[in-house]
Order: sequence, then structure tokens, then C-alpha cells
Amino acid sequence: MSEPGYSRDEIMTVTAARQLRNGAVCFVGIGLPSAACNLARLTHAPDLVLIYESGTVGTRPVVLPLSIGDGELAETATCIVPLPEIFAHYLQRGRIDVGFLGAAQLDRFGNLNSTVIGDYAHPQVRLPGAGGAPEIATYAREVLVVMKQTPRSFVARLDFCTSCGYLEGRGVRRTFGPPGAGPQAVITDFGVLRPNPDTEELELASVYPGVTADAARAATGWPLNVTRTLAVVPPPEPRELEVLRDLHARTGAAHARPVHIKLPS
Amino acid sequence: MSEPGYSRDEIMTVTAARQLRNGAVCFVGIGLPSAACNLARLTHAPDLVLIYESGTVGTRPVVLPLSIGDGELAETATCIVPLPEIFAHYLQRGRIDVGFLGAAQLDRFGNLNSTVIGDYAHPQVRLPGAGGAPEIATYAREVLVVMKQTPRSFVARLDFCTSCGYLEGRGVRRTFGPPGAGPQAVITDFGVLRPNPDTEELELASVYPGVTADAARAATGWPLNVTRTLAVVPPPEPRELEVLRDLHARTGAAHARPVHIKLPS
Amino acid sequence: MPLLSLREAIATYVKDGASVALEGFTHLIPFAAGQEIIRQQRRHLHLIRMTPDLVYDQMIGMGCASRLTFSWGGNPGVGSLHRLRDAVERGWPQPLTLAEFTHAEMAVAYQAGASGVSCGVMPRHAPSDLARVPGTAVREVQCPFTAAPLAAVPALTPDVTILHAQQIDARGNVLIRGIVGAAKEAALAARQLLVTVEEQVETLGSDMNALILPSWVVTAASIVPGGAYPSYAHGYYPRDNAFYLAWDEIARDRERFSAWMERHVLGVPDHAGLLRALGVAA
Amino acid sequence: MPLLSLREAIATYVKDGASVALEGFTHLIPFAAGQEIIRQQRRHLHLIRMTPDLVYDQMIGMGCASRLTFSWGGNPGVGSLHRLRDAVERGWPQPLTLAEFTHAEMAVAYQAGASGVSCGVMPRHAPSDLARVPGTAVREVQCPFTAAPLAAVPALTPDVTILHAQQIDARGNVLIRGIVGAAKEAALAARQLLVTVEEQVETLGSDMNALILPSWVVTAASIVPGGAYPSYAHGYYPRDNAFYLAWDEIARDRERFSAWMERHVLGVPDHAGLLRALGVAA
Repeated sequence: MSEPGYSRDEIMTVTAARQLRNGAVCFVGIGLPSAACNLARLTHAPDLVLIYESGTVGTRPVVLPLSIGDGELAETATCIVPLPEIFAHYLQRGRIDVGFLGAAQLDRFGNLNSTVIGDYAHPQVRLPGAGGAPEIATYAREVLVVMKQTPRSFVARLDFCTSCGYLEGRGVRRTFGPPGAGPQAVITDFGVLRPNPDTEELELASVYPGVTADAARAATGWPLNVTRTLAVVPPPEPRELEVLRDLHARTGAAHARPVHIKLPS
Repeated sequence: MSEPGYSRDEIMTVTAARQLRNGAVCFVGIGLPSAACNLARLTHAPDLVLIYESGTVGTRPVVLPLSIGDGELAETATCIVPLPEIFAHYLQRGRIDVGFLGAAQLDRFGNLNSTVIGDYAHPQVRLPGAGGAPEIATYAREVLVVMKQTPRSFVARLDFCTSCGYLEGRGVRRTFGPPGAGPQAVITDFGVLRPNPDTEELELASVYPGVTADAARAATGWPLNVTRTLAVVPPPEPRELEVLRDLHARTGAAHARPVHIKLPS
Repeated sequence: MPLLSLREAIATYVKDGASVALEGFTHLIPFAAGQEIIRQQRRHLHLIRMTPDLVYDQMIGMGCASRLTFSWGGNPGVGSLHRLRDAVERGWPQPLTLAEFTHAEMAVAYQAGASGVSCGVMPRHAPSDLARVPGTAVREVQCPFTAAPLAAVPALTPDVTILHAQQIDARGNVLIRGIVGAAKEAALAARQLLVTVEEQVETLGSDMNALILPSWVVTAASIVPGGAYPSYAHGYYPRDNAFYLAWDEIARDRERFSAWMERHVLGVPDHAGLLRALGVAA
Repeated sequence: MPLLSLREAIATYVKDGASVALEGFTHLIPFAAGQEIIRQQRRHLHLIRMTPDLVYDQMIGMGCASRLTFSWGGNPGVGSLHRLRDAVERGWPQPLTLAEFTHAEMAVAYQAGASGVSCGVMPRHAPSDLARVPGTAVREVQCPFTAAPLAAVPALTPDVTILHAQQIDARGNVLIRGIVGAAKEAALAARQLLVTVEEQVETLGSDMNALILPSWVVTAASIVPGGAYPSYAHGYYPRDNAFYLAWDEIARDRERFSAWMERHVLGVPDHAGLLRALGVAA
């Protein structure tokens, strides 16, 4: 089989972007989610509202930020609000349609670990921690998880549960009454996992062109179920790739620009 | 005796202004306290920090506001903060040195009623209510009360206690642990009442020139004690009167200016 | 976010019996919206506002309200609201049930509403009779860390909040500038948010830290020049302090009040008509 | 509000063992102040910040801190903080005790501190293991109105908060513009507030609704141009994203880290020296 004309990162980004309907209000994470949201905004969803947890509301960056609070986000925002308000008035108040999450570990019910690998008191790897994730997982109407799929990251058992997915599945999450519906899709470098409507266990719902279910299974630390009608994700369209590559090129150029500070003499 | 060259309102205002040390942070009420604070700022206390509960911090109005939120206060402020912050970050957080209060009724311990005359459920007079007074009475390091003294306003028993002075006196207030020290002076149209150091009952500490203790007693609804060394308030100095009258003249002219609104045709 | 005439906005979103907060702290009081509510003869409203002032006096005196949640109900710098007093003291034109807070408590109540939490906490103010008032909603709780007594204040979540603001841009974002009071918190606490504005502009041109309500939190907006008069809109027109003084006389007497309302509010089609009738606009 | 050299400000107000919050959310991070703390070899600090980043990595790696209260400790957009990890995982150069919050919880903790109340409340997030972590300070309480479970978060009141800001005026008022994070809340929650600024100006010339810290809430200020580098000061210089990427390599190795700190921080007299050593300033 010939090499496709796009990378795994690119089809992940395009696939994530396609999940977003025009007009939705998104709580954007940094990295691939940020690329996906801006790709969506620059293609099929021009009225997507992007909120970064730094307090920038309705931002329309020309280049992608490296951090959640680059100046670019501030300059192109509808407004900037203090951080406590982003969490209280927007997220907690139920104004966010879609939240993006990533993590070091994910289990079959979409629960996420971004705290530690190993024992909490004596960790093998201390990860950055919770940040905004537990509240995004709780309050966003819908959560999209974006993660590379490996047996070390898609695990049978989390070392630590930082953010709640479907807990043990079969409706347990709903008994705790969080406003959000939980992770609706997990976008990986193999395809897309979605919760089974009954068990709420994540199942492989679609794969990228040329990817097999067996390959995805081999990259998963639990016996991965596959939906009866496994779909194939349509490959990125030329327009999607063009916009995405332009965005990355602009971003690379901007981030390489050296900083000069003029000191008073 | 000849008429003094000033009104009772003027000597009240001047006396209130003299209580304010330069640099103090004042939570200003509207009316006479506002005139007194600005008089102080324009005379002996140029660095007085005036805060109005509308959120205007460090305001330096050229004319007196009629309301607590006139545009004049906004235009001359160091900054404007949302109302919840004025109460939480400034007053409650203990950043206010002096708070001004008035009321419809005051009792011998400086407790204040601005809620109802008569029974709460069937009031003879429904007054405007608490506003910011209970928190000013609690948190301002020091409270100055400004009220005209009559048997109907200086009463033996409040119809309703809206804001706490010394409660029943003799240290009872302190047992509730409010950060502020309570009313340090009550400035009336007869003179100044101050709390007795032991009993915390308000006593006539000084009178205006030409005012007798008996006249003040007759204007009080409880048997008013007089301090052993009843002082006479020095009359307003020409400079104080001049600045105050200028302020009122500017204010009168500004408030009489008709408003015109241009509608789009 | 649709742009509607004020008449349509009130007809669509303010229903009899609704809880309605027309916020504004001296500045940007939505007078036009309140007077349109009077024209449309809404009844049994639960009015909410920290500082009910003249427009609430008018709504109460015209029989629109049966309940009032507030923290200070007077004519700022002038004195009483005579129609509010008449309703409370003598039940005219109908009784008014009061629920009262202090300013600080009510600010916490709005903040809790805007934050999607059922209550907020604050230190208790020193003892007063406010705690024993029938309508009080504040309860004492204990801090789980210090055991200090705290006041818990239930969230306020009005069915509709109505604000007046300076500008709306082509995308529907709304700018509020100057004294903001608890406008932001009241706006975000509400189930629906109506806004009247002085004018529509292409872009707001405001600083990046300005107070802006994004279009997608606004339910509907109406362009109503002068919509805060006799309150003011910073950068547009000043507060008509003389009107506030005059209102004290107008509202003191039931008949004079009714005649004034008949002529200046019911007798004109809209706010521009009122401004012309008062000689404020040509 | 005295204007001091940064050296004098740190020497006077930051003591061994103090709780210190150098706040800033990606923007306006007080790097110069943190590096001066390193130069003055403070020990046993309780560091507080929502997003401890490179300057906290540096302070931890240089042995200034024994405790960290935080909500997300990484190199934004890049990955781990290797010195933070080394302290937590292997106790180098000394063990670091962690107290962790979520962002939303820590924002409430600062707000409570800024508001003079011993705790704040918020709805509980959905179940996670965070509640069973030894250092957690959040407790479940019941809403007295709805009986819903709420999270109570104890107030954070740092001994000293340090911010970097754009400008200070002749009266000592400080302007913060752009992304503000929880800077205001951290500032007002603290017992003492130090500020470094890009420059002093006669008047700020900012909008009336700008975020300004009045001079009388500021304990002391220092003029430190470039004081947020490699973070940024909106309107002055951009974030040096390349430096953040480079730091990942520098900090990964103890010896390389120590050599870098020796040369660029300990080996220069002040922040201007560091900027020159890095070739960022001429």
C-alpha cells in the first residue's frame, strides 16, 4: 500500500476538527485540540467560539499558541476575563458545549489520569496534575479526548483517576449527577473510540484508512471491543490539509522569531 | 448672642471632615459624609482615599455626587471595580479605615435602624433598608455616624436594629469578634458624642459654640450623659467654609444643568 | 442573538409571574425596559435588584409586582420611594412581599447564581435584627476549617435579567463601561438575558480587558437610545439629578403619580416618545 | 508604597520559610523576582501558584522550596518540569511536599483569601482520586438550602504575593493589562504585595475599567524592565516560546541545569545581566 498523503497527526487533527459543529462553544486545550479547533474555525465552523482557560473568550488566533496564554490569544479575543470567572461563570455555569481533554492514561470507561504514574506517595512519574480537567470532565456538555493509543496509555487500570469519564460504566456516572454527558469520542492515532450506549465502555467505532482493528487492539491495554459496523474515517480533504499546514507553517515561523528586549540605558 | 457666620450643616460637615487623617481609606456615604470627605481631601487630607460603594476607588470628584454612582465619581477614580469586589476585596477584607453611617434611629450604644419605623410586618414607615450598612458597621476599622439629633431619631430603644454599634455595651460587641472597633464618634447638629471607654454608652463629648449640653439633652430620647470635660468644637475656619461653599456652589450648578439626549433621526 | 424592538423583546421574554432583575447601580439603569413592562401591563412579577429605584417605584406603583428582592430601596441621595412605601405600608395598589439582603449578601447571591452553585458563603456581619426577618434567606453555617460562623446566601437566578449597555457590535457582543455594579453577575446568573443598548457599532474598539458580554450569552438585544434616562450612560449623557429630585414630589401622591404615568409612560408609544414628552429629546 | 530595587524588595519582604505566591498565568510571570529569590538563597519557602512553571522549576531545583501548593505543574505546551519531578520523585535537591488543587478550586481558594473569608464553596466535580490524596484541603459540605454536596475550599492567604505588571504611575498605582489569570485575587489575598513593573509613567492613561491595583494595597514596587522574560508583558515583548522549548533540555539533567543556573542567574548581578547573558537584551 502506498503512503497516504498525510501524517497520523494530521488525520487525528482533521478528525477532531470534524466533531465540532458551527456555533459550538469549546473549551480548548493546548496542542492538537487547539490545532483542531482552529482548523474547524477556518473551514466548516467559522462561528465556533473558542475559550482557552487563560480567560480568552471567543479568540481567533492567526498562529497557534504554544501555551494556553500566548499574547496571540489575548489580541484576537472578544474579551479577556479573570481566570476564576472562566471556571465559575463559563464552565461551571454550564455554558461550554465541548471540552477537550488529554491524559497520560485512559481506561476503558474514559476515565483519565494526568496526576502520577505509580503510587501517589512514591511516583515513578510525577505528571503535571489536574489543572482544569476534572471540571471540564464534569461540566462540559460533551467531552472529546485526544490521545495517542499505546498499551501504556490505554490501560486496563489507571494508576490514578484525575478526571471522571463513565466511572465503572452502565450509568454509574449519571448517579453522581454531573451536568455533562461524559466523553463522547476518543480520537487516537488509529481512529475513533465511542462509548457503547449500554455499557458505556469505549469501543472502536472507526479507523483511519489503512488501519486495521487488530492494530488498534494491539495498541490497547484492555481487550478492545469493535462496533459491529466499523467505519473508515474519510481521509483529510485537500482543503483541510492545506489550511492545517498553513496554520502550522505560520505558527512555526512565529515561534522561531527571536525576542529582543530594550533595556533603558 | 449674634448669629454665627455658618450654618449647623456647615459646622457638622467641617467637624466630620476634621475626624479624617490624611491617607486614611474611607468608605463614603452620600450626602453630608460625602461633603465632609471631599472637604477634608481639599483641605488638610489631600491623600485621603475615597471609596464609594458603587465601586469607584480613589475618586476625587470636582462636584459632589447626588447618588453614590454619579458619572463624576467614575471619571475621577483611580479605578472602578465591580460591586461584589468593593464589598469582598475592600470592606470585608479589612482594607477600610473609616466608614460613614447615618440612619433613621440611633440608640445610646450607637446601634442603628435604617429598616422600619414601627413593626417590621406592619411598618409605619418603611425605610430604604440595610444597603451596605451592616457590613460597614462590622468591618470598617472605625465608624463615624452623622445624624441630626432629635428625640425621634436618638431613641431609648430602636424599632429595628439594622447595623450594630456596641450592642448592649461593656464589651459585648467584641465578644462577637467583628474586626472593626465600632462607632468612634457621632457627629450631630449639636456636637459630637463619643463612647464611654468603660460602658461604651455614647456621651456628649463636645458641643458647637453657643450650644448647651441641656439643648443637646433635650434633643435626645434617653438621659444623655455628658463627659466631665465637655469641650467646645472650634468654629469652622474661613478656609474650611470657603472650600465647602465653593464645593456646594459647583455642585448646585452642575446638578441644575439640563440633560439633552440626541435621538437618531 | 436576535435584535428585536424593545416591545417585541419584552412581549417575548418577560411573562406574568416571572422573576426579573433590571440591574444597574445608579448607572445604566434599564428605564426604557421597565417602562415597556409597565406599558405591557405585566403582573405578579418578582422584581429583583440591589437598589430598586425610580423605575421599580414606577413598576410597583403601576401594579406590576407582587414580590421584591432587594438590599436598598430608596431614591439615591433624595429619600424614600413613595410608591414602594405605599405598597408595603398600605398595600396600594397591591401588597408587596419583601425579601431583603444587605448589599454584600446580595452580591454573593448573584455571584453564586452566575457561578452555577446553589449558595455562596461570607463571614457573618455583626449581630442585627436582619437575621430574624421573615423574608430572610441567609442561614448561618460553620466553616469546616476554622469552625467560624459563616453566612450562607442562596443563589439568585432570575428568569430574566435586563441590562442597559452602551454598545453592541455587528457580531452581537455587548460593551458595558463605567460603573458596573453587579451587572455582570446578574447577567450571567439569569436564565435569559435581555440587553438594551445606546447604539450598534461595527466593532467595539474597547480595551481587551473591557467588560464585554459575548453575543452567545445574550438572549436578545434592542437598540434604545437614551434607554437609561433619567439614569445615565457613561460617554452618552449624564444622570438627570434634577429629575430624581422632582420624582420625590411626583411619587408622593397617588393621583399625581398615576397622572404622570398615564401621560408620560402609558400615553406614549415608546421610550423616544417619553424622552420627547419630557423635553429631554427634541 | 516605596519604590525599591528588586534586591532590596526581596531582601526585605521574602523571608526563609515564608509562603510566597509568584502569580501569573503564562503572561506576566515574575521571573526576575523568582531569580532574585534564588540569588539570595532563600530556603524552605512554601511556594504557591496555580501553574508553577519554569521559574518555579528553577527555585525548586536550586533548593529554595520545601512545599508547593498548585493546580498544574508543567512546562506549558512542552511537557514536564524536570526539576519539579526530580524533587518529588527522588528528593533532589530536597524533598517537596505537594498540596494540589484543580484550577477551579485554587481560584476559589484565592478568591476566599482576597475576600477575607475562611473558605469558599463550589459544586463538587465528578468523583476522582483527588479527594483521597494526602495533601488535599478540599472538604465536602452540604448546601444548607438544596442539600446538594458542595466542595469547601480553604482560603489561600500567602505571606507575600509577587506580581509583574506593565506600569506604575507617579502615585504608585499599578496597571495590569492582557491575560490576568488569578493575579488580582492572589494580590488581594496576600498579607504583603510586591510588584515588579516594566516602567514608571506619569499617568496610566488606561480605561476606567482597567485592572489597577491602587498604590495603597501595594507593599513595595520595583522597576524591572523585561522582568517577565521568558514569559511576556503584553504591549512590551512577546513570550519567548523557543526558550520554553529549550528549557526542556536544559532542565532534564541535574548538571546541565546547575551549570545553566550558575552562569545565567547566580553569575549575574541582576535581571538585566541575565537578559544580556542570554543575548535577549543588548
